[in-house]
Amino acid sequence: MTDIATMPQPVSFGRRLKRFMADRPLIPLIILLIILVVILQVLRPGIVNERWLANTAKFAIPLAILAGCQTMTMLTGGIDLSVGTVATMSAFIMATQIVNQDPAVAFLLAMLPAVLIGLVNGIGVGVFRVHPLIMTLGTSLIGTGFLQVYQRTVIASGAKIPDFLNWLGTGVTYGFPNALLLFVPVAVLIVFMLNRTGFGRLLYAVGDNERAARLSGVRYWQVITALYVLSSLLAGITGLLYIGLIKAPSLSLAEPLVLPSVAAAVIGGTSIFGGRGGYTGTIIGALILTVLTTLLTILQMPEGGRRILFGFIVLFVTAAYLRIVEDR
Amino acid sequence: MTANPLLDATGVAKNYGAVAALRNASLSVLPGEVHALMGANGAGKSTLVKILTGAIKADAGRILIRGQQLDVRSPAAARRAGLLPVYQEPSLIPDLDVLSNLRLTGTPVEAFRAWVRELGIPDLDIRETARHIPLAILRVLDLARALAVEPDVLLLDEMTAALPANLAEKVLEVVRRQGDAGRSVIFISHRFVEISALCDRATVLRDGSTVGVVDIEPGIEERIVEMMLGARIEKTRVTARAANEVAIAGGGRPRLSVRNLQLGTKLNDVSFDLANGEVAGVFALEGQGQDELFAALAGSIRPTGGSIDVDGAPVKFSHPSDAIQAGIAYVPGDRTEALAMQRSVRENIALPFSAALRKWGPIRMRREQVVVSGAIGRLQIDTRAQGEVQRLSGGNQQKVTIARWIAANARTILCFDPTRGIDVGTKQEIYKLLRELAGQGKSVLFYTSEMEEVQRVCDRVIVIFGGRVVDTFPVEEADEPALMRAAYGLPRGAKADVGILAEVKPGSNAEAAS
Amino acid sequence: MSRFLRNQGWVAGLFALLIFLFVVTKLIQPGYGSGDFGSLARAVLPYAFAVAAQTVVVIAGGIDLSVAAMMALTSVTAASMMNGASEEYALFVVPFVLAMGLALGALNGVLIVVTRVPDIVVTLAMLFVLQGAALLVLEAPGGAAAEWLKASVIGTVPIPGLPDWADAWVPKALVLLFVCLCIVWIPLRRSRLGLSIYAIGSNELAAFRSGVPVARTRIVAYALSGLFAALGGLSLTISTGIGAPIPGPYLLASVAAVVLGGVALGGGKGGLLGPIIAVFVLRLVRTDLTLLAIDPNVTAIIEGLIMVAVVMFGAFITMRSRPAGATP
Amino acid sequence: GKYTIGISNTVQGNGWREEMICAMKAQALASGEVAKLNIAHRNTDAAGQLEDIRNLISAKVDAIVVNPADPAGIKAGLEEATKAGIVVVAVDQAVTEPSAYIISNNQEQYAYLGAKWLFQQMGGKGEVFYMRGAAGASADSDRDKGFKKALAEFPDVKVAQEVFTGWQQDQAKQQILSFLATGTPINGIWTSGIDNVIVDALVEQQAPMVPVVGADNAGFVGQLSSVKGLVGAAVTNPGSIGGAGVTLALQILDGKKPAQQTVLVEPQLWENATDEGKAKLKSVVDPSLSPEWPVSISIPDWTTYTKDQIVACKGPGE
Ligand SMILES: Nc1ncnc2c1ncn2[C@@H]1O[C@H](COP(=O)(O)OP(=O)(O)OP(=O)(O)O)[C@@H](O)[C@H]1O
Ligand SMILES: Nc1ncnc2c1ncn2[C@@H]1O[C@H](COP(=O)(O)OP(=O)(O)OP(=O)(O)O)[C@@H](O)[C@H]1O
Ligand SMILES: [Mg+2]
Ligand SMILES: [Mg+2]
Repeated sequence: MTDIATMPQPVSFGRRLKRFMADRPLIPLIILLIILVVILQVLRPGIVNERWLANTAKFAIPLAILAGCQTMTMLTGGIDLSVGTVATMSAFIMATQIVNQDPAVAFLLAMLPAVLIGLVNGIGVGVFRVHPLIMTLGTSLIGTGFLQVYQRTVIASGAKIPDFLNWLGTGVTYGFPNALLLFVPVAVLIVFMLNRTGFGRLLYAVGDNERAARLSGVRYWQVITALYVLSSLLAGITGLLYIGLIKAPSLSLAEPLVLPSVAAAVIGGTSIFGGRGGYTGTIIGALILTVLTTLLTILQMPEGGRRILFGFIVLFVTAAYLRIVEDR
Repeated sequence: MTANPLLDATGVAKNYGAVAALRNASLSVLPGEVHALMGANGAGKSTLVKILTGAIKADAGRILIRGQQLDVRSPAAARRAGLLPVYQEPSLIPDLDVLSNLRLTGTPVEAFRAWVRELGIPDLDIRETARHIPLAILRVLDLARALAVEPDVLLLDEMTAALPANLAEKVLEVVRRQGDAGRSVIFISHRFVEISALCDRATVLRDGSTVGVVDIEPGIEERIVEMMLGARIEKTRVTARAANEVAIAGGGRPRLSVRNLQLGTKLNDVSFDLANGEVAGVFALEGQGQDELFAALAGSIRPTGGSIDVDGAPVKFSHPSDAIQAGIAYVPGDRTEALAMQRSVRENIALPFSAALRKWGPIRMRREQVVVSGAIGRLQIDTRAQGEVQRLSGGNQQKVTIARWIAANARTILCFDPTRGIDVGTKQEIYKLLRELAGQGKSVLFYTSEMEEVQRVCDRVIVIFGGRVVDTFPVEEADEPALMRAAYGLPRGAKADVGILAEVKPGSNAEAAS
Repeated sequence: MSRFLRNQGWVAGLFALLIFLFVVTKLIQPGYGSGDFGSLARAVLPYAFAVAAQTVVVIAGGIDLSVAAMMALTSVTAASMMNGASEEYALFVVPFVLAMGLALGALNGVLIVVTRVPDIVVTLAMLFVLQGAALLVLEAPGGAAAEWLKASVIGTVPIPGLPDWADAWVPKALVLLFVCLCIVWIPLRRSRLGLSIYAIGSNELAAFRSGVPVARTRIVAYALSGLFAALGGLSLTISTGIGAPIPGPYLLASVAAVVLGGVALGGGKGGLLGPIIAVFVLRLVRTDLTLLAIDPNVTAIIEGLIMVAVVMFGAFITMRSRPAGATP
Repeated sequence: GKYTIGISNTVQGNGWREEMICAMKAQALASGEVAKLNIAHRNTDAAGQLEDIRNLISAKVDAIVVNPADPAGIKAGLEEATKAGIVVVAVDQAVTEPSAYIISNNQEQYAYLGAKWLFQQMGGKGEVFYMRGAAGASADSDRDKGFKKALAEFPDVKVAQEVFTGWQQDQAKQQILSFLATGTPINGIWTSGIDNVIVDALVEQQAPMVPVVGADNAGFVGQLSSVKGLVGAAVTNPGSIGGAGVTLALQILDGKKPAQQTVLVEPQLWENATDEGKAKLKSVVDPSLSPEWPVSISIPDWTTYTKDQIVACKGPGE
């Protein structure tokens, strides 16, 4: 009559595999990436060559850095929608100021709005507790407005892409894009920061349980302000890299990267609710998105169909990944 | 018994990961009966209520309602079956007003109003948003809402814990009448006074299993306590006092000196000292201001008056980090408040190391490893699942919250009910640890809702009632009747037994509703 | 009275701001009259429906990034169905398109409940899917709208017993807006279902324990959002007479107006009135900026500043009004 | 100045549109007849443009110059403007409202001209990479008509791949690079005005140069005269059409109505395959302009401002 409480049963292979994957969330992600590349190669035999790899890397890198901004902010339960505007601003300012200024001065001028916007975001979110979505959206609008006004004042001076950025953005050395020279240190730095520094720890802690962090002596506003400034700085640097890659300063240069950067972070396993995720996953997420874009470009189907496919693949990948990783 | 049980649950089990909340619980309630469900903290009472009312799913067990096996899968289904709970946490929707909350659950408004008046709240504004209503009133509203639909079985989980005496009195009256009117009530409380005044029978749970069902009659308390605590009592008394001998007498300046601390209406004129090498207990019934006292000492909220001195120097805390800077660490009772659940044991323990701005740089991993594993070893944390704290058992989670401050070498630890929902063995370890800390000259302020913990761990006990320090005992004098009396605000030395409802009349010292 | 101010204070303040703006408008342009008010009402229409769509899900504790794409899809569907069709056929088109919005919204909800992917990701993926579908329906802007539909937002509604000058201030578009919103919102607000939507946004656990079917309620909230978005799409087709497959600027505008309208992004709080007034405020600000002939590039700055400032002000007020002694 | 002119534009941050706005401002200033410009210039859709137009009507402007988000979508607003006694001039694209005057670049012809030249360069056969604008935009579908018309005249020319660049530089560049990586041989590239990044990509990848058709953007025009081995053509699509729109509006206000409602500015094609063409390109190349700006900063007979004026981008009263 009385049922007995469930006893631990021998763990099945499926569960063990799941556990294994759950402990190493990168593996299923890499598998998904490889599947996409294989599909691409099947659809267009020969496309996956050295040159394609270099190009994919070139485009994935700016996306991956911006997605790094999203990863860091999402770890704290936030989001940074101003990265597109910040990147565009620093790119545009760099390209216009370099004409008459010393490169170092131009660089500083280009990074100035990034710092300012980051600071305003950080104070708004960290001190006034404005929802990050609204805060960064607002500053992004304001930034765009200022950029338009600025553009008006410099239109006569013309624009120029500094050779160095050009080399960095598009150059390839021994088959490796030069952008890796920027990206590898940045990526290592972000990964190191998230895993091996006090600040990184705090990002996770604040996002996981703000009260717990507080009780441990963490001052929320300090962490958040530093975070959004850092995020903006990275976005600014991405802007410089991107202008070197695209070589056409425009007022909406990096805007198209914003939503994909959020998507890359989410696909890479970072939780939008904070406290969970990491940068290596995000990098793979950015690669997945870049390959997916190529795949959809190559597909001979109406644009509408491509977008539908894109949406469903993003949803499917995220759902599959959650299923695999989440141990419920 | 001749009548058929209205509700009959057998073999109920529920596991949360590694934690067995219920192992083999059974409960049988007769029509028209007020049935007490008793058990120590973490025995599984709330879990059983949640299972009976469909709020969570049992892993095993059989539940018969009026002799029929019903599948109560959701609170809505439980309502239809005539089972209405008042959970331990208020369950009114915070952003809706009372009226909308009634409509949400399909509760008749007039009946509700009548019950609210009956329960001693004559002037309730039914348009008030739940968020703005004080906790005590919310609990009563929860009850009135349940009563208004005239349930067959009413399940009250620590209904009176957060109530001031006058409201509690009304609630008890009403509950007693429910039984007379032929309705069954399952009544959970840690207060024997209420049980003996109210209940017909009691089911006792221990560590997730039903260990006995008894009729309530004079003198039954001892037996219930025995059943609740099992073999624990004898063992522990010995070890506790033995450990105590190591304590260093706190010479010189007190470590912490609190004077006339004031916090709104919650704390009045609280003054006491905490010496080096001392474990001072704080004992109080629920909601007497102990939460606020600890929060103020931890820098979580700012007191509205009074002073706090640390090592003789006055301090003002505006953030927990200030308190930590002064060497005061706070271990909250609710571990979900203290832990980053998705992070590892190591990160949780090392969290305070990174908090200050100047510690944001690279972490010296090897040094951290040594310190963290030292703390883990010291508390014997079972780290088989250390990747994420949420996979640890509750007791081990609790240990992590303490280990953090052991690792950080805090000089003063404020422990708020650290053994809440913790198993016997772990409790022992925590007692031992606290004594050891005192032995090293550290000081501990230790709130507990369990009387025997006071005797096992503390050198001295401070009793709080209605936001005031009503008494301070050396531990030798802190036997249960004395503590209980003080906790109810009765003067020391009063001869009458505690445990009779009549003692707790309003006008003794009980405060009116806030 | 004090409770009214506490609960409705934000909305009342917003309304005062709106009145103030009307006064300012009248000062800038003394000729501002009933006809201009009618224009305002028509401009408000699509935004109001978009913000209604967003409000429902935000109250339920979610967010819907697919609002604008849903509007585009329903708009092109309506426009292409009515293209070359008889006037009466529109009588079928309208309910069809509304049902389509309802179904697609419900699909959003089902995907969120079933996949357990965070709503922000699901609706982001659906944004692409719906956009793609819109492009499949109409590759370029086109289609048509029935004349009687177009007429339904032009002109004023004669109200018996009111003098003509007063009638002139009752534009059809405004009446249509309020009728559509009220038909759905008022019964909803008063029903168990409406309360359930607030409940799951306010405290999901408490809602569940109060017997609210959480998953079903979430799906219904998204379905309603879809319905409102479809109304928005229809209003686009009606006012322009065509359908355009590229989504307009309604997503960000809707999120901004929701927050401005006093609906907490966490869910459970606020109503529809606040966001609708916020839409009027935002549209009227745009009117004033045009009337003042302000440099168009500065207008972006002003709009961003207003958004950030109002939300910061709101956050500041909540911080101040937090009961003394409570843990922040 | 005696007139107030309202301007409505729905794409912001794009070089071509920015030049159009500057041309409007410069022309208003140069004409001396305009007291004030009321500019509604933001990213929005047809419904948003209706709102802007109605706001301009509320502002009681004398004329509205509009670059329509959609030819049919703003009909109601334009009709109301005319009824209010306001002169309406649409630039860049046609509108369906019969009372409006139109001065426009002929988008269908634009595509036809470039595509035809390209297919001739390809010897009437081979594969073309067709890089369109934004899916769902009306200018894009007009150009598609012109392209398809040319394609029909060259039955041996095949479209190897059709993509939408969204008129975005980064997207276009990624697409061309992806495509080049497939190794699919192509004989020509037609772009909807996102051109200089395409040439960049070919150079960067050291891919075989194929004929490229683009617009008269400063960057691309510069490339046509400087990039070695590049054969290509720039089809004019002057942003200065905005200035022409202002001129037309002023003429109408002054009572000089044009003979027809619609004035089409026919595109020209500047190529570098012939010496003649090269000379023409030499004369128009202008490295001082932002690469996104079309080099045809003025339209003879229609604009009277100087280069300095349009570059200064100042309207009356600024
Ligand atoms: N969601 C949960 N996850 C993990 N463990 C849980 C959860 N809920 C309860 N437990 C554990 O189950 C056990 C029984 O908890 P329960 O709340 O039923 O105790 P209780 O008898 O009501 O105690 P108290 O008197 O303190 O209210 C405790 O050890 C608790 O830690
Ligand atoms: N990053 C860390 N990793 C490992 N152990 C740490 C770390 N930081 C501090 N500790 C340990 O925590 C204890 C107390 O740390 P505390 O913050 O007082 O360090 P401190 O350098 O002395 O700082 P302060 O200068 O503020 O006193 C010491 O035992 C120390 O070894
Ligand atoms: Mg308890
Ligand atoms: Mg309990």
